[in-house]
Amino acid sequence: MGKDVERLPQIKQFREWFEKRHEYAKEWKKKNGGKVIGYYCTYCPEEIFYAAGVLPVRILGSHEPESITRPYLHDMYCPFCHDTLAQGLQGRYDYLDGVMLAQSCLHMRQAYFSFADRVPNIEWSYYMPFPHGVNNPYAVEYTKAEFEKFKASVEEWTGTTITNKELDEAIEVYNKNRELMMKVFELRKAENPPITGLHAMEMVVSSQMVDKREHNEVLESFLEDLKDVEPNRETGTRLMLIGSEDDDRSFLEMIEHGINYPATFVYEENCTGARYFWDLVRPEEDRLMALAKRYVYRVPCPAKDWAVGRLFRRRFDHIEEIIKDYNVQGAIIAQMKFCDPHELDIPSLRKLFEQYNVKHLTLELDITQPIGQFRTRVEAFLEAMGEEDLFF
Amino acid sequence: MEVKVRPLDCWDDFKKYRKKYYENYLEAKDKGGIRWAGSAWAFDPVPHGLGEDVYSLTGEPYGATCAFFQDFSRECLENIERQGVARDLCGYMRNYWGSIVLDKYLLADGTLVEPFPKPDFNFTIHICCSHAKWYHFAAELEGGIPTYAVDISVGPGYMLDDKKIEYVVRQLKDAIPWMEKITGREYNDELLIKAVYAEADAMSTWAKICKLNQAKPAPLEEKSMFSLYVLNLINRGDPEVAKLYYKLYDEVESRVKRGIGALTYEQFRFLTDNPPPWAFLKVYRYLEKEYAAVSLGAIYTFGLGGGWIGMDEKGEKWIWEPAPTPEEAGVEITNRDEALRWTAEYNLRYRASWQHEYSHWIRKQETYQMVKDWKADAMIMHLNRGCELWNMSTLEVRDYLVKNHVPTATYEGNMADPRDFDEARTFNVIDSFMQSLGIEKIS
Amino acid sequence: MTVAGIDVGSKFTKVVILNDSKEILGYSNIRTGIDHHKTVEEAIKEALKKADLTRDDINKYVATGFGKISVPFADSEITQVVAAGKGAYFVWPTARTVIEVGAEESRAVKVGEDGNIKDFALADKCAAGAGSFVDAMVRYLEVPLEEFGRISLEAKESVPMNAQCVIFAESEVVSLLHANYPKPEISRAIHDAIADRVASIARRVGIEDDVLLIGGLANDIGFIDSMKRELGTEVYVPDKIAPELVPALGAAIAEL
Amino acid sequence: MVTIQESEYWKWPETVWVDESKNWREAEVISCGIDLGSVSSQVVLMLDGELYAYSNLRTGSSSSESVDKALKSVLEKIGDMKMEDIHYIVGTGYGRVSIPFAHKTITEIACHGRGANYIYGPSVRTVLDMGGQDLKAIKIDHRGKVVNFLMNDKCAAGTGRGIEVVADLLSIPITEVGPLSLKVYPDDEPEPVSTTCIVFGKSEILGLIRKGWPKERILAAFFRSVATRVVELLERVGVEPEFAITGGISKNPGVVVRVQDMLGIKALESKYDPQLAGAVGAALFGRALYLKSKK
Repeated sequence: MGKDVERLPQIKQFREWFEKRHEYAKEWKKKNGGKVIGYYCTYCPEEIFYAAGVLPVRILGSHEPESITRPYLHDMYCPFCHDTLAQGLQGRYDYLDGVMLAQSCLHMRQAYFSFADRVPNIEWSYYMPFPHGVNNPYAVEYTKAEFEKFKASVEEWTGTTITNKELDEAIEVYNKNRELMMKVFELRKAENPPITGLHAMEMVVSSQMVDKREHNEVLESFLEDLKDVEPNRETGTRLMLIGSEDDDRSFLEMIEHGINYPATFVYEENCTGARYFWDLVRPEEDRLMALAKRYVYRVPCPAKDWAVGRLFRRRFDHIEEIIKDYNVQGAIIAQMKFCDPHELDIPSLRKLFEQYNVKHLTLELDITQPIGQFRTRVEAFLEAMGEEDLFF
Repeated sequence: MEVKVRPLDCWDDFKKYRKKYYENYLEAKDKGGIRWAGSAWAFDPVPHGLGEDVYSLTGEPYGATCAFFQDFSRECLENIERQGVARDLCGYMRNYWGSIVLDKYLLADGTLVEPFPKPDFNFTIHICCSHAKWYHFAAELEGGIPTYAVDISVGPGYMLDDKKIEYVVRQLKDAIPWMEKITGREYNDELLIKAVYAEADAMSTWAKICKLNQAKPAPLEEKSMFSLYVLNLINRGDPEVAKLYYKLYDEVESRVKRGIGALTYEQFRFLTDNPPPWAFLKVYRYLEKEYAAVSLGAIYTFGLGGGWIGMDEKGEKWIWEPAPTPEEAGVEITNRDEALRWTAEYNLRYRASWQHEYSHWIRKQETYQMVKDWKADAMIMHLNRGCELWNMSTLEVRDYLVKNHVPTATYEGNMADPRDFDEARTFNVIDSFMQSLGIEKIS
Repeated sequence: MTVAGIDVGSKFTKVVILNDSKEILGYSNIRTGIDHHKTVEEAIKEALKKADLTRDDINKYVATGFGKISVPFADSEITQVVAAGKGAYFVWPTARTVIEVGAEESRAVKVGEDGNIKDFALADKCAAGAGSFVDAMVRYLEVPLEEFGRISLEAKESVPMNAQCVIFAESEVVSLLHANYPKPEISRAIHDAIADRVASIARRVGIEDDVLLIGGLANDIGFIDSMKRELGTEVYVPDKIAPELVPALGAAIAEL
Repeated sequence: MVTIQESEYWKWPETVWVDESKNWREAEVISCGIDLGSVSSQVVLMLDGELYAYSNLRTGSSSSESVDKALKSVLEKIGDMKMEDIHYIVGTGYGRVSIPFAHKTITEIACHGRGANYIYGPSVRTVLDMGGQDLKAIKIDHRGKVVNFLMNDKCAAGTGRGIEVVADLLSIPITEVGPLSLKVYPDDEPEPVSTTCIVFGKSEILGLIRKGWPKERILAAFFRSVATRVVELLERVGVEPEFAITGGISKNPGVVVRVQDMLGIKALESKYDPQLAGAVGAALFGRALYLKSKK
């Protein structure tokens, strides 16, 4: 007798962590008495914090309209940086001891600086220069040098010294988390994937909110239980999500549950999905070098993905593989409003999809989503792929 | 007080140089020369090593020229948008791409030539979110032009260290054999060294000229400065440019001595911050004519073309003092390594416009110190939808200035997309600002 | 001396007539037609009638508003910002943050204790059209304007809506209507969205008590309610005079 | 307090029509398409895939009432037909979700594609539909099946509504704004107002009114910008003849003429009312779905 995925305790756990992220962090502090750091971009080498006994949590938005950031960030900057700063200004992150940004796009940069300056409980902040040119051969060494300074600064802040042993443990925990989530994603190649894109998002985002050790335990049993899950929904069109911070449940729910035609996300190429965890740290004697390589060689954010010498985009190569491996039929390009790095890739990305005969639809995300209009667009998009028998 | 005014003697020299610059790029091939395209922030001295017949087209000034000629600009923007390019991307970039797609090339005087002259290679830098991707996509539009972008996002000058400088220098070193391969030319280090010296001379001299504008009355107003500072953005590796700036320095210095000003009557001194809306420089004219208000300059006009000391080593205070040239620093440049190292460090450390994007604090200090040093009465900010980089921090800076009793006004626009500019609303802002400060119209 | 302040707005034209002792002798408020000069003449005539005065009794005319150039005979012109500031200071001396919401334009003015303007902010491109947005929505909801404000107070929940663009918000309202949301909820959502956008302008100059709301929308109790919630502070509306007349009043005061 | 809404220039005439020459009792399949839009609602009845009757009314604040009204008005005009006589009902348009008695809902994109194929014939490849809120450029095959489509981005939303707004602003009936704008076309055509945003465009128009521009010039500047926005969308999806315009906008020469000239293609004409395309498409799908269910 197959299980209903919705009933799995792990799914409930991920959802609870996703929804009660702040409560979790406060609880964690009470239990462990340690520091909690908020980080802004997935280029932050969390392992170093973890090794120092600090809990790194990702700063994300809440998708509620706000006006309190408008005196500090101009309207032309992305909804994500407004939304995240708003969380800080509203005191939702009042438990953070510090905030950190591994150099990222301009939007996040200024949101980070306003956050560090204006959120009262921030005692420590760190802006880590991180190469944009991850495709040039010298990026790794430069990154490693920055990681060294960063490690020293974390040690000074926490009054600890981070030993190789602690780094190894942290790397192990994080690699494990990555491996387990890759295994879960592996299952989505199936003709009827056991989980939806909404499940995947809650799994990945919750991993950014909690102690990875706990998350790993849940993931392990999750993989066990997924074995006898019987997909009880029609998979329909196999969709790939292209985007950045796509943690708006209403958006994913609308596409996977709110449309006349069945559709399921089989892969999320974004930083609340695969791009966050996809590549492993390959252990080597020089731990920081090993970390540097992982973060420089990972599937890049469009902000860092551009030509050096010959014309190529590393992210596109990855997308091509995924299209084949996951038998992707359609792509939803979830374009964060005003996100230049993504917009700069879209014309070429569309060409790539057409080359593989993957239908694509671009939707522009804001702080809140106009579900009404989106539904029409997505429904029409799926209609165009099917309903052949209505034409005779 | 009535002020003596007279036009700049070397005005025409600058105009001529700029005109010739765009023609040279167009005609480069007839003379068997080499064409390259890239950001105005690219390491301009480096391609100079390929020979004396190497001509560049820098993207931002070209985009600004397009924007200045509104009708062509609209054509460019509408055409590139039809290719599915987003409307909110960099204004210069969209004009540049549009010009490629239309296959029309614009000369300084507004003459249109077909086709758009393709470069032999793109050589640029990456510091904002667009630069490298700008030329990456341009290369695709042009059918695969070899493109090389140098990542310079290593943080502000006062936090530089050898590792960071090395990171940039090594990328520059690799660029040279890459250029040799593409052009089939042998690289000449002597030319590189010459260009590196020239760059520092030109940029530090421009900084000295800007400082002269602290005088009352101001010898220059920003609208004409736009035509002067630009040479540092198109060809600063050319010793001719440095010579022109020496000449300009002498003239402006003598203007100050003789009390010659930019305006007949200087009632109000203000600063700006962003690139202006190029199609609507009438904003400046309006402020001059109606309010006898002189724009002294901006962290844009000063910081982009000038070499400045910038943040002190503690990162507390901004110092508006010209950066040292090799001679002033007592440095002698004798080979490729030294040359690349110098140009990398000089730009990373002293190019003001590369400093303030690494924190609100730097931009706040940079702006506030400028208000003080140039004795400005107020700040008029352009909330520039055309440039994420230049518009970054603006509202935080506004907040900081107001809290520090510097009257500040903002108007929305776009440096290179006329469709984002609302004339009535802008003039309404200016009138409201002046009235609220009790500044009467002079007409 | 008797002064007439004329505020030619994009939707309505208002006139306020004051004497030296700053007593309001008469006022008018009529829809701005295509022919602004004609509108101005009518508005003045009506105000004079109320004041029981003739043209000759008026010593000075002061024009303000987006169409102030349509008052060729004005002795002086002042911007909406200054008009709002002066008017607000007169009707509500303790007002430090003055928020004006008109049909097309919204602005926030910081007024010092001395009545001088310390700072101001105008709506950015994407925050325009608040007032006329309400008109359009009233049309969709098919409720009288008075109703429209009142029913929003009956809303049980607030529906989050794109607050950055009126046109887009409008599309969302249409979706809500078709999804059969109750009108009070929709009305509340609309008022919250406008309040959100207007607040974003006001916050730029800083929210300092008292906050005074002027302009046409200050008549909308639903909007006042949303503003209070959005700003988390008391929001006042002029008691001596209709809120949309304050700028015209300010214009008149400028010459006294 | 002043009441703001006295002018009604934005309103357009409503219609109800029945083809008296047909007898619905002889039909094998009676299908109904309901296009519940943000501004207007159409109900179309088809007899074996042939247009029989329709109504075209304004959408009120309650979509369910609007639908009932639209449906009732057709049935009344026919006289002896009852709801139960209809075999299959397909809902489309903005409010398709709130048509309780619809057997199925299909998006207006698919329906306009299918409907254009019926109204203009199988040669149509590119369809432009402008509703109150959304702009749609639809590419279809010889069967009227959607091959590809594009809808306006955020900043070009409300283009259709914008026309109402401007009609109000200038106090000119909506049916007259288009023709009036052509008075200065093409020789005296002014620069377009902001081609990005209608809110922005509106503030420019107010500026022009203030400058004392004549109405026809203002309208020309406005429709020029609408046309520019439309053409941009069409070119992005790729215009392929034959080209057709559906929806209310097709009745506005101010837009149609300019778009045709900018594209250099003439839009097809039809004996049917192009505003019905969505409902017609829905009705045709209704017939197909009914026959499918019978198989």
